[in-house]
Amino acid sequence: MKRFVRWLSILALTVLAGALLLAISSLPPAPVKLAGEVAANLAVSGVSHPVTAVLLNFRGYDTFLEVAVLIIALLGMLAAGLPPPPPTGSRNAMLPTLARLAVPLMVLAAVYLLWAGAFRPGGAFQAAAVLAAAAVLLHLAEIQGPWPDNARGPRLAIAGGFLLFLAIAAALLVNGGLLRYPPEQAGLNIVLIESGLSVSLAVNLAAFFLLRAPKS
Amino acid sequence: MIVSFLRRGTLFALLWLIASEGNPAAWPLAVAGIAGATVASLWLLPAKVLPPISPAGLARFLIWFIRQSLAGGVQVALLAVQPRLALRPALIELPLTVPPGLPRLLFTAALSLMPGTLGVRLQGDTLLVHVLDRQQPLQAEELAERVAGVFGGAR
Amino acid sequence: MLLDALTTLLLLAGAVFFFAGTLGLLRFPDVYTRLHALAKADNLGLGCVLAGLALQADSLAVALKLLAIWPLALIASAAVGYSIARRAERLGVVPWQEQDQ
Amino acid sequence: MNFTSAELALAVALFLLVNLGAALWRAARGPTPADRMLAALLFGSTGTGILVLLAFAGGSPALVDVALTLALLAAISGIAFAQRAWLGKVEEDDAA
Amino acid sequence: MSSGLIFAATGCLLFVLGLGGVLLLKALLRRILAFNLMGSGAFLVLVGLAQRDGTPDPVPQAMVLTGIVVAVAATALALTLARRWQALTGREDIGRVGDAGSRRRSKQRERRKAPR
Amino acid sequence: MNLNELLPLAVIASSLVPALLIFTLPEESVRLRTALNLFAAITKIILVGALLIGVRGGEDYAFRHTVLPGMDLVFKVDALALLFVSLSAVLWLFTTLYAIGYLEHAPNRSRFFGFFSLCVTATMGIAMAGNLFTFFIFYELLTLATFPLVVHRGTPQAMRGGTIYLAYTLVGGALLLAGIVWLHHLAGHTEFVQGGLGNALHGINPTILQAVFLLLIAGVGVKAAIVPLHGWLPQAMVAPAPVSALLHAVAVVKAGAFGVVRIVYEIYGIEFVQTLGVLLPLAVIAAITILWGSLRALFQDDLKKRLAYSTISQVSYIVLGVALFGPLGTIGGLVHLVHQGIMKITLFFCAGNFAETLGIHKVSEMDGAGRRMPLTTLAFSIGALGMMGAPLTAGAVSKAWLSDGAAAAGMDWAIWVLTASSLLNAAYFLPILYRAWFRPAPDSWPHEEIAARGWRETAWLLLLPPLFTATATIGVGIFADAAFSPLAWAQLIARREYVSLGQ
Amino acid sequence: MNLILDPLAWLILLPLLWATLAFVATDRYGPRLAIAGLVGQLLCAAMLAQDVASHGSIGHLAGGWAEPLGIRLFADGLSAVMLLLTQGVALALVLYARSYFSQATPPAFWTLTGFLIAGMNALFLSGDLFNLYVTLELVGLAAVGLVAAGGGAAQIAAALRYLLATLVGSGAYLFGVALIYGSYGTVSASLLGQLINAEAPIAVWLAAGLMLTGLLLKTALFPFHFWLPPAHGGAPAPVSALLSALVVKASFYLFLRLWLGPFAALTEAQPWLAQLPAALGASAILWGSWQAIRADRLKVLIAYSTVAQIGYLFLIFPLFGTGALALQAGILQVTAHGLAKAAMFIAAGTLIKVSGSERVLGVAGAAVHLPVTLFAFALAGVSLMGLPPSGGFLAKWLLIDAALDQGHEWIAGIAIAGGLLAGIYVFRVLRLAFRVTIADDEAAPLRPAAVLEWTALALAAASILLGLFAMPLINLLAGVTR
Ligand code: NA
Ligand code: NA
Repeated sequence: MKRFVRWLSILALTVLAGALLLAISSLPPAPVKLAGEVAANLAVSGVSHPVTAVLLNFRGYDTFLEVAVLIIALLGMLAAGLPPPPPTGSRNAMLPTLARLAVPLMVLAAVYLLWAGAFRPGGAFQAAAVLAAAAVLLHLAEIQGPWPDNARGPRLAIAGGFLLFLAIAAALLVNGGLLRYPPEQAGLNIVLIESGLSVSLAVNLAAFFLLRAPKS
Repeated sequence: MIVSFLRRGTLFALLWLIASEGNPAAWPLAVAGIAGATVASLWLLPAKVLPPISPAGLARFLIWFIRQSLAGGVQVALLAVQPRLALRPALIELPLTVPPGLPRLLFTAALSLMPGTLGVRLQGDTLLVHVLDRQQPLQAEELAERVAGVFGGAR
Repeated sequence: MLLDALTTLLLLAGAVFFFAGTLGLLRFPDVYTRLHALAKADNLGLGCVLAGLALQADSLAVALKLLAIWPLALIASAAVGYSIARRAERLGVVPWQEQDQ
Repeated sequence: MNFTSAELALAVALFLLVNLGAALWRAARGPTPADRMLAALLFGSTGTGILVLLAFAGGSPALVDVALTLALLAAISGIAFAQRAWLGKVEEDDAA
Repeated sequence: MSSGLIFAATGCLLFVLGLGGVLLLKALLRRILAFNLMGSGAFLVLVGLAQRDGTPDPVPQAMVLTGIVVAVAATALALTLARRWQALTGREDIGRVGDAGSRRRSKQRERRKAPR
Repeated sequence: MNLNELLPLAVIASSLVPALLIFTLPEESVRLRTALNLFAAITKIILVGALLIGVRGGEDYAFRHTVLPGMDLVFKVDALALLFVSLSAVLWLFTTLYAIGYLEHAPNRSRFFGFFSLCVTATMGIAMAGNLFTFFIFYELLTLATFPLVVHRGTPQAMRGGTIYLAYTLVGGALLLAGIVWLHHLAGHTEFVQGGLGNALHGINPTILQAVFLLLIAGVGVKAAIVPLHGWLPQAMVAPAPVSALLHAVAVVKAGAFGVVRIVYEIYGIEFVQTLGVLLPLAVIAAITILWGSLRALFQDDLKKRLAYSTISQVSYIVLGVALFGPLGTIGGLVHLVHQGIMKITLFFCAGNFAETLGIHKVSEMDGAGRRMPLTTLAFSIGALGMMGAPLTAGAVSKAWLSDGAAAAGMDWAIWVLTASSLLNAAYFLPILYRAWFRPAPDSWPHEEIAARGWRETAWLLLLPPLFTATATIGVGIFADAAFSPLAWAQLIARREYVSLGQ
Repeated sequence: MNLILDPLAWLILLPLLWATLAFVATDRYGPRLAIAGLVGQLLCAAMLAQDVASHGSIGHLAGGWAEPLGIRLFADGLSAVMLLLTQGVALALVLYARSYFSQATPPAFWTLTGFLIAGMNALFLSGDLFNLYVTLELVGLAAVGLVAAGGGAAQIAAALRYLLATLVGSGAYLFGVALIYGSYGTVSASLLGQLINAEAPIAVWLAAGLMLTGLLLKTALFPFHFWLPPAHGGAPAPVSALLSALVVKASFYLFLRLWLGPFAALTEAQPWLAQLPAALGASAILWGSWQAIRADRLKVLIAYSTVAQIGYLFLIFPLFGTGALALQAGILQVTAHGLAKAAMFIAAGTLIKVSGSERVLGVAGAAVHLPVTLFAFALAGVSLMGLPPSGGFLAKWLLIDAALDQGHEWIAGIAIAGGLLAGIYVFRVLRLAFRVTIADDEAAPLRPAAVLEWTALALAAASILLGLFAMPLINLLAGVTR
């Protein structure tokens, strides 16, 4: 019975795959083309890279909610109970030196990615990932200890970037819409939001690794 | 302090210039990034801890290292394509002569990229090394010398 | 023209070293020997590719950027390779010996 | 030679992709957890190579930044895995 | 066949593969990876189909970036839960549950395997 | 909102609000609760009195609140509604008095009186419902409000009785709901209209209308305890005596019977029911129920069980009256709605007194009870004689009109059924009276609670209600022709219902 | 209108704000933030409903960009009802939770609750298929976090199962969105409503199938219900209430929106399709009720009741004829069940807290010790059974009426049978409550805090009163276009 169900599932999945391939191979051209619209409005978006313009301006509201999703994932970990602190005494002798060498470079790389976001793919999330990696490296090298679950600093950092985003979104309601930047201030607003977010997201990502239950 | 700040700041600024391909846009962000990296660097690696680096020694090391690395790559490639695996691996305890910290890191990293050797564990003043061919001589002595050369000959 | 030829050569060499690395990974008998293959052959392959592409770069900055990736990749590779080897050793993975064959 | 460098770069990139696939199979097979971690190394070197080749072939220099980021993140995750994941019984016994 | 369409076709296959993985595999880690495969498939289709005529479209690219972050968040949560589950019970799978009877049995099993 | 809209709401509120207040009262506030209960019951009687005068004068009392598009909660006080409302309002007062005495020192009285008042509220809603939708709302509310009363004692038997009660009434409710929605779908509305929905039903497939009729009658038939839907009633006698009174006389079975009346006269219309060919089957089922109930009562030794089977039989008198085509039968059925209530509540009050005072639960334990409890036994005797149809009692009036109705409808067999039933009534009541009055008392009673002290055979709150209702049993028999008598009122209703037939 | 006070925007911003603040603040301030925020949100929802009632639907261009480039938020009567329900129920639950968790709040409870509500509000207000995906994940992950709260093995297992189910569901949805974007170049629901017709390419049909199936999985419609009982039955009572009353409704709402909006042309072209959700709904009613009748733990019983009650929601799909009955029936059921189920779960929470037993048998004697809570449970049960006067009754009435209208008598039969089955499992609990226990002689258990009892009663009473005062809701729905 179990095997029968298994094979039936595999058969169904195969059929699905076939149908999908067939469907996309015979797809007529799309009636709506957004690339042109993006290009037409790029000049007033505040950034020069179309993807960044979509991410932070045209569909900035998606990004706003996406940050909340990341925070929620961390909250889920807090709710489920933090893992115990890592065992000490299994120190990797190469790591401290490596970390001291690499972390400044990573900081530079993070800011660079943030900066590059205006012109090419990149931006707050990539910057945050690199910063978070730096924090993890420091932690693995035992230069940075684990964060206890009631640590205020990381929480403030995570909340801070998001609250900045939220405040800008709310303040812009004056213009008649969530996150509706006035064209001349769009660039500044986006840089502000991205800078705040990169710190907030970095701490958020690092927290998955560094937040640990207090030693019992 | 100020000197090392400026020195490292220049280094990071150079790196930024390379990365950004000289694009001057949004320079305040660039300044922030360079400053951030410099501060982080000074915090993590205070000037007094960092041994002085000899540019000439570094250059000599690099040329030698690229040659060694090429040899290492070729050796592994040959081993891999041989119909019969001609491996005689072993774990060897290697006493270390280079001082701890950056020199030792450079030594271990380079050793792993050179023909036939792979660092497995640093413990105290010895390095456990995995070799592909236990009959092949280790180049540890020479590597140690060249690493020492990078750090101003201090040994 | 000469640059193009050199690029071709370097890219092909890179491909060969990457291939050798993969072959080593698949054929070598234990994690330590596989680490040798990756740490050396793959990194050399990456170096060749980067050098080959740097020759084609439009500006010095771009070329330098490409070349700067290599030392970073090397350090990363050495650090990761070391960490893995160390982990394997701590997990009690005994190095393969030829009589095991 | 009647092909451009860009085409060659694309071809090499595809070749590396196949390589990566084959190598990932080994990484996935193990047998030891350490073997699995080799994937991090693979992404670091082969992945970076593929990305810079694609950047050149596709004329999108931005991919170089991506390559850089990938190399960095692959390294850190590799180290993190090696340090923290699969804390086998051996480790605990050692500590005891 | 344009490169966009190849992306999309690959995406379809990845999605189905991932779906099959989540449904049919046992080990939690594999199921989480399979979920990521599903996501990657969707992203490839999103980007690929939109540029099947050759012109790239930044809108789906941005959506993919958003989607990746969401997927990362979901994966992170899944991994923390899986790790917690393993720490509590020493098991790497949660099995499948039916209703009432079988559920009770699986609960007993869980209890048995839980560390005292 | 004018007074004519407000008055029906006030009738509802006069028991609903006290119910909610009583729920919140602490168990110890006996006096406050008693005061609240009595105040509410008397208020309701005053309100009903005002309505009686108004309706007789031709006043229209209606309240309408739209719940869904095309569906209204409607309270309409017509003569038929008032018949039931007055009965319940008056009997509520006596039952409340009785219950106060009966439950003295018993636990959980706040809960009991709360649900008790809620039951009465539901009954008022059923009586005043202006359409089937509203009827259904209160019909189901009645189920819910009576369940806690049935299981009030919390014993395993109570649980069992409650479960059976629920099973029957919930299924009945489901059938009724199906019928109502179906009808609503077919006719577009379910308003009660004198003479029936008429045109709205013409042109609809008769088979479907028969099916809907079956659903509706089955739905209300459960509460009316029509055979074979009667199984819950004998089981529910485990409830405390005031609850039995409520089930048998004030609310539940009456609600079912009342539903039959509404459905036959004001939904389908008596003439249309006749043409559909479902009137005769209804009469036959009623007849079967009458005989079956009486027959089963004969073999019960448990006093309350005997009374329960008696109810099954007696309530179907009402249904039979409805099913006799013509105004005479209608009058008989309607008047029996009231008369049966008065008589049956007397019997249950008395049964409760026997049980509470002497621990008598069985017919076979009744020997000599008449001498120990003469007043109670007297009241019981009057109730029983009424049930048998003895002259000068309420029962005599009902049976006379029913017989005349059967004769007028040309259904002579129904007269035989009535006669047979009367004989059976006598057969199961007379032995009880004989034992109580003429057999010597035993040395000791099964479980004597209150010792004989002078004339006082039991607590006066237990004694007064049956005495009053027994008096009423004779009163409505003797003064049947007085204004505002149940008979006069039933005649008024019949006149209005048959006005469309020109009779 | 003062733009900065736009209630639509604040319905999203406010919960995000207080959730984030609650993340930083200690547990001491969490409840205050939540209560203050929810009061504000309730006001916003009421204002929005008022606006919708007077102007029809209301749009809001996020970022100021019109469709198809930007994301258009919008509210019509349907969204307004969902928003009112969500804020109202959540406020009651938060008041309950503050007292329920007076000893120890599960970590991150307040902030997760805030994010969950923000996600639902954002979902109810979004008109963009991709943005809806983000909101779905927002809701799903927050709900999983709440299920995991406590961190015991049972909770983690339930959370993991729930997570995998919800991720597969949203994964299928996302893949469908990708196909849709590939086919039309836009993800705006309103534009797609115009673009999609009966001759749509296969990809669109597949997309619709994947998206709708994914949402069924998230809504836990039979046979995708497997994850629900452990998740809803194992979580702390306020969480169970949130999940059962509101969260499953969010994905149902989206299913309904897609069915009536972008995919209307498809479902109308192939009417038999509508039989599928209805058939599953019918199975859900029968199976869920049966399992509830068998359950031996009180909260599992209630969770299976949710499985059954979700079934009703899907009976409406073959009934979208010309009239508005089916939609009214569905939304009344959503509302009535939301109120009643929240009441029932928190009443059960109080019963369990006082009796100390998770079993159904633990209810014995509750009629004496916890009359208010039991009364709340009973009133909620009345609505679930579809007995009058209750919102559940009106929903059932409309459903049966619509079924007869459209000639689907079997649906009427299922609805009635489901009510009877509900009667069995509800009265299973209620009759136990009246059973006299030996504990009567012993000292009565401690009375719980009043707020625990009265919040449940308020919610239950609301589900009853809905049966008498449903016209405002019906009027709100009148403007919902198909
Ligand atoms: Na008649
Ligand atoms: Na049900």
